[in-house]
Amino acid sequence: MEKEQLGQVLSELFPSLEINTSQDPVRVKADAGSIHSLAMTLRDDSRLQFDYLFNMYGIDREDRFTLVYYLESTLLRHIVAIETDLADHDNPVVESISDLWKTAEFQEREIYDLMGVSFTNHPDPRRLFLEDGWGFPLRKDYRDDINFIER
Amino acid sequence: MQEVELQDILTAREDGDYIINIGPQHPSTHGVLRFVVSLKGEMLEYVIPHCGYIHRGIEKMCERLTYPQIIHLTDRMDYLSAHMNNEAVSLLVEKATGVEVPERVKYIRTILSELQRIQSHQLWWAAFGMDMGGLTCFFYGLRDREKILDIFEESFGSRLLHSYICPGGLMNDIHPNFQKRTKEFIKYFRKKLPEFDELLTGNIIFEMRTKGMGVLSKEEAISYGLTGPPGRASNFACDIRKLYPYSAYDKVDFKEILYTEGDTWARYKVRMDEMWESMKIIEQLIDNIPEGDFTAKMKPVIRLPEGEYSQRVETARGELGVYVVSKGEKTPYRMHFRTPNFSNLFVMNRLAAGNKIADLIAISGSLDLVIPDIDR
Amino acid sequence: MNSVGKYFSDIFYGLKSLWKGLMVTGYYFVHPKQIVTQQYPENRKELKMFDRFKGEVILKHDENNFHHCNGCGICQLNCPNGSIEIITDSVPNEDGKAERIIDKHIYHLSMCTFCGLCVKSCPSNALAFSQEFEHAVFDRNKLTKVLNQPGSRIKKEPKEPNAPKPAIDTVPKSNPAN
Amino acid sequence: MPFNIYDFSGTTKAIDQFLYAKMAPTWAFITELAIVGIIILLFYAVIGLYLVYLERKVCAFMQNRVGPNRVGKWGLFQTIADLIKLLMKELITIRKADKLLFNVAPFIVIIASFMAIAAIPFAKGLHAVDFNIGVFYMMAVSSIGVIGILLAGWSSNSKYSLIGAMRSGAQVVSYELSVGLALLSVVIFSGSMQLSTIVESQANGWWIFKGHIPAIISFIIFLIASTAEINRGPFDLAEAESELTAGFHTEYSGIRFAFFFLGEYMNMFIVASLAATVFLGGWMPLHIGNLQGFNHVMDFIPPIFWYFGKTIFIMYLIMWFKWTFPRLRIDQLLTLEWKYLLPINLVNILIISFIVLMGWYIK
Repeated sequence: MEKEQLGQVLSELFPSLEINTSQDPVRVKADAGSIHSLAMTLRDDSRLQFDYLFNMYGIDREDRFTLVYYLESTLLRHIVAIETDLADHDNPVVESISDLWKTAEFQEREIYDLMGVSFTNHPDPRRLFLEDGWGFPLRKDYRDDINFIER
Repeated sequence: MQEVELQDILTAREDGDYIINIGPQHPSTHGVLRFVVSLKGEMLEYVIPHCGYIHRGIEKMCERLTYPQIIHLTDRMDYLSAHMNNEAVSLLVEKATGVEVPERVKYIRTILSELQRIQSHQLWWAAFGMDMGGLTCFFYGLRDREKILDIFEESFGSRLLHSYICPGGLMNDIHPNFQKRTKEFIKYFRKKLPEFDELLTGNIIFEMRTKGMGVLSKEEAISYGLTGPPGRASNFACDIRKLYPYSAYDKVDFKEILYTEGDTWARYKVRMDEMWESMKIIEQLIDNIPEGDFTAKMKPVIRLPEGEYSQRVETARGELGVYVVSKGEKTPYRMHFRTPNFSNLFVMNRLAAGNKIADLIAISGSLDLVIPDIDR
Repeated sequence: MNSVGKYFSDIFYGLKSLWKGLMVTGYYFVHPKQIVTQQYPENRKELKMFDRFKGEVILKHDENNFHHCNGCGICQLNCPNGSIEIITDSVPNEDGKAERIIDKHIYHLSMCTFCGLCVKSCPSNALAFSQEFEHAVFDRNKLTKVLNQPGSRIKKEPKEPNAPKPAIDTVPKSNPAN
Repeated sequence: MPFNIYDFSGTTKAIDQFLYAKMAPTWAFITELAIVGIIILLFYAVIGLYLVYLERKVCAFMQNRVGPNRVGKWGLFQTIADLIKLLMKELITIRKADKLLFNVAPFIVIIASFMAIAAIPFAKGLHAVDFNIGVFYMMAVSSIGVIGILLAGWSSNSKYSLIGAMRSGAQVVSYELSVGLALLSVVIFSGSMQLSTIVESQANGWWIFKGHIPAIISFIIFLIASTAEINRGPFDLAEAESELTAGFHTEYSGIRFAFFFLGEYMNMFIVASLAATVFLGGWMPLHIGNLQGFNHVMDFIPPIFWYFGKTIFIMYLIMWFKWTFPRLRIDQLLTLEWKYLLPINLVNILIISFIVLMGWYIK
C-alpha cells in the first residue's frame, strides 16, 4: 500500500494520533498507555495486517524515553514506525506486546536490560545479557569508571 | 519488575528434571552461548538460551565514535558477514547525507557481499557437517573458503574483518587481479559444490537426521521474526535484496530461494541453493564493473542531519537493520542494530523442545548462529 | 507388498547414497597431490604476503632515514581505539620560527584493529601497512612501538602536485576486460 | 631351533621343549606364561600406538591434509610423543565421583581387549591359546568392555558421561546380537567354533567367496554391527563430541584417558582381525580355482603378511566409514539394528543353514 493511502487508513482508525506521512516509513506518534490496543488493531485490521515486527528499540532522550516499533505487513508490504514517549524518566513502564509477536518478548527483554524500561505482562521479565545489579548502560547518565575511557 | 533468578524458573518446573548446560564452552555452540536444557531420557523438555557472554556494548560504543569509525565495530558483530554489515552503515550514512556513490562502487559492493555470503555459507556447511558428526565436511568447507579469503586478502589486506566498505565508497580500489581470481574461484567452486552434495546432502543418514526435524510454520516464523535462510525455509519471503533492492541488486537477475517444509532439511537446502544463486549474481556483475572512482566525494567530517534514519540489508544470516537517531553531530545520538541472529536464536525452544539432544545440535546448526551478533 | 518393496528399496537407496559419499573421501585418499596444507615454518622463505596485507602500521622511512610525518595528529584523531599517540616537539627552523616536529609516534599494536583509517587519512602519506605478520612476543610491553626511527628527520622537499601516492593507492584501475 | 616363517608351530614347539628340558614343569609353565604375556603386552602397545598414527594419517589424506609429520620421519613417533605427554599429565579426580569405580573402569576396558587378543591366530601355530570355542570366547570377552564404559559413565558424577554411558549400553547390547549372528553363519559353514579350524577350512577358498551371496551379506552386517559395537563413527554416540563433548570419558585425563583411547583402537584391531579370520581366511593366502602359477606366487607370501594385510584392509574400511558419514541419532541407531540388521540376519542364517544342508556351497 502506498504511503498516503496507509496514512489515510491509519488516520481513519486512530483520528486522535499524530501521523507523519512525509517521512519514510510512516511514523505514528502513539500514547504509551494505549500501545497494546493500538498494536492489536494494527495487526488484526484487514486493511493493515502488520504481522511482522522487525525491530523495536528505545531512545533515552534525557528527559523521557522513546520506544520505536517498526512493523511491516508481509502480505501488503507496507511499513509503519510507531513512536511512544514514556514521560517518567526514573521509572519508565509500558505494556508488553509479546503476546502479539513472539519476537517482541526478546526485544523487550533487551530493552529492559540495556535501557531499564520495564514491561508489564511480560512472560519472562529477566535481564538478557547483563548480570542482575548492573546498571542500564544505554541510558545517557550511565557511568562506569573502570571500563569507560574518556577521550 | 522484580528480577527473577534462573533458579526460580528451574525450581518452578517439575522436580527431578535432568538439567544440562550445553555451553558456554561446548563444541557445538560455535561460540560462547549457553543452552540450559532439561532432559527426560534423551528427549528435551525445554531449552533456555542464555546469552551475554560476549556482550561488548557496541551500541553504546557507537555513540562515541564518528561514522567512519563505527564501520570497524560492525565487522565484529557478525564477523562472517563483515562486508554486509559495513555496507549497511555506509548505505545509511549515504542516504542521510544524500551522497550518490559511483556505479563502480555499487557493483563492487554487490560482488563482495555475494562472495561474503558464499564464504559464510561454506563455513556454515563445514560446521554443520561437523555438528552432525561428519568431520571431513569441515575440512572441505574450509578448504574452499580459503580461496575467497585469498581474494579478499589480495584486494584489501585482511581475511575476516575487512572494514573495506566505508561511507562514500570503498577504502581503496580493488586489486587488478580481483576479477580474474573471482572468475577462477567461481569456475573452481562450481565443480566443488556438487561434491558437497554427494558427501552430505544425499547421504541417507543425514537425510534421516534432518528431514521433519524442528518444523516451523510460516506464521510462526513471521511472529518470531525469523529471517534469512531459516525464514525462507518456512516460506517467509524476507529477502531484503528482492524486497528493497540496494547497491546493484536491482540490476541482477536472481531467484529468492523459498522452501515450504520449514524443517532442518529445508534450512540446509536454502543455503546450498543460495550458494548457486550467489555465484550467478557474481557472474552477471564481474565482467561489467563500470570504470570510475572508487569513492564519492565525502566531507572530511561526516555529520548526519537531525532525524531518524534506518537501513535494512540482507546478510548471510538474515535481515540486518541499522537505526540511527542523529542530533546533527558527528557521532550518532543513538544507534541500534537489529541483528538477524538475535531473532533467530530465540526460536530454539520452540523448535527443539520435544526432540532429542542430537536434534538440538542439528537445529542450532541449521539456524547458523554467530554469537557476537546476538550479544553485540 | 508395497511396504515390503519400500523396505528393500530403502536399503538399496541408502547403500547407494553411502557409496557416493565414500567415493568422495576415497578419491581424495588416493590423490595426495590435492593436499592444500602449507608447512609453515619451513616455507617461511618463500612465504610472501600480498602487497596490501595489513600486518602492522609503520612510518615509512627512506634510505637516508627521512620520513614524511609532520606530527599533525590526524591519525591519532581518526583512530577509533586510541592505539596511536603522537608526542610532538617544537624546534626553531632556519627562519627562527618555532616549527612542530614529531618527537615520538607511539603505536599500540595490542589495541589496533587494522581498520586502516590512519593510513587512509594521513595527509602526507607518511603511514603504511607492512607485511609483517609474526607479531607474537613474550612481553606485552613490546607491542607498544615507537614508529619513528631514532635520528630520523622529516623530509623537506618542495611539494610536487603529482607526488606518487603510496602503493596501496597507486594500483592502476583494473580493466574490465581482463 | 627350527624357524619357519610359513609355519610357526615348529618354533613354538621347540621353545616349549627347550623350556621343559631345562626346568621343572611348573616353572616352565610359568615362564611360558610370562613370555607370552610380555610378547602380547609389547604387541598391544605397538599396535595400539601405530593404529592411532594410521588413523590420523588416513583421515588426514581424506581431508586434504598431511597429518602428523613433525615428530620423526613422516611423524612416525608422533603417537609415542603423545603417549609420553599423556603419562605425564595430571590424573584429575572429580569431587563426589565414585573413586573405586572411577579408577577401575579404564582397566576393565583395556583388560577386555587384552583378553581377546590371546585367541587370535596370527599365523599357523602363532596364537596364545587355541580354544575349541574360539568364536564364542571372543564374543564373550569383547562384551566385557561395555561394563567398563558403563562404570566410567556412572562413576564420573557427570551428566554428559552418564548419557554417553547409557547410550553405549543400549547400543552394544543391541549390536552384539548382529555380530553374534553374523559370526554364526560362518560357524554353520565350517562346522566349528575353533578359530584355527575355521582358518584351515578356508584353505581352498575364503568363506566370503565360498558361501555365495549369504556370506557376503553376513560380512557386510558384521562390518556394520562390529563398527557399532566398538563405538566408532558413524555409531560413536557414546562419545559424540558435538553433543556430549566426550561422552563417557569426559572426566578422564592422563593415562586413564589413554587407556580408553588405546582400548578403542585395540577393539577395532580385534574386530578387524576377527573379520579377517572368519570371512577372509585369516592367514590363508588368496587362491583362485585352478590357476596353479598364481596360487603358487600367493603361497610364497608369508601367512603373517596375509593376516596383517587383511586386517589393515578391514581397519581401513572402518576408518573410511568414520571419516565419511555423519553420526546417527540414538533412535535411528536402534531402528537400524532391530528393523533392518536383525531380520535380515535371521533370514540369512536360515538360507545358510539350507545351503549347508543341501551342500550347495563350494567345498
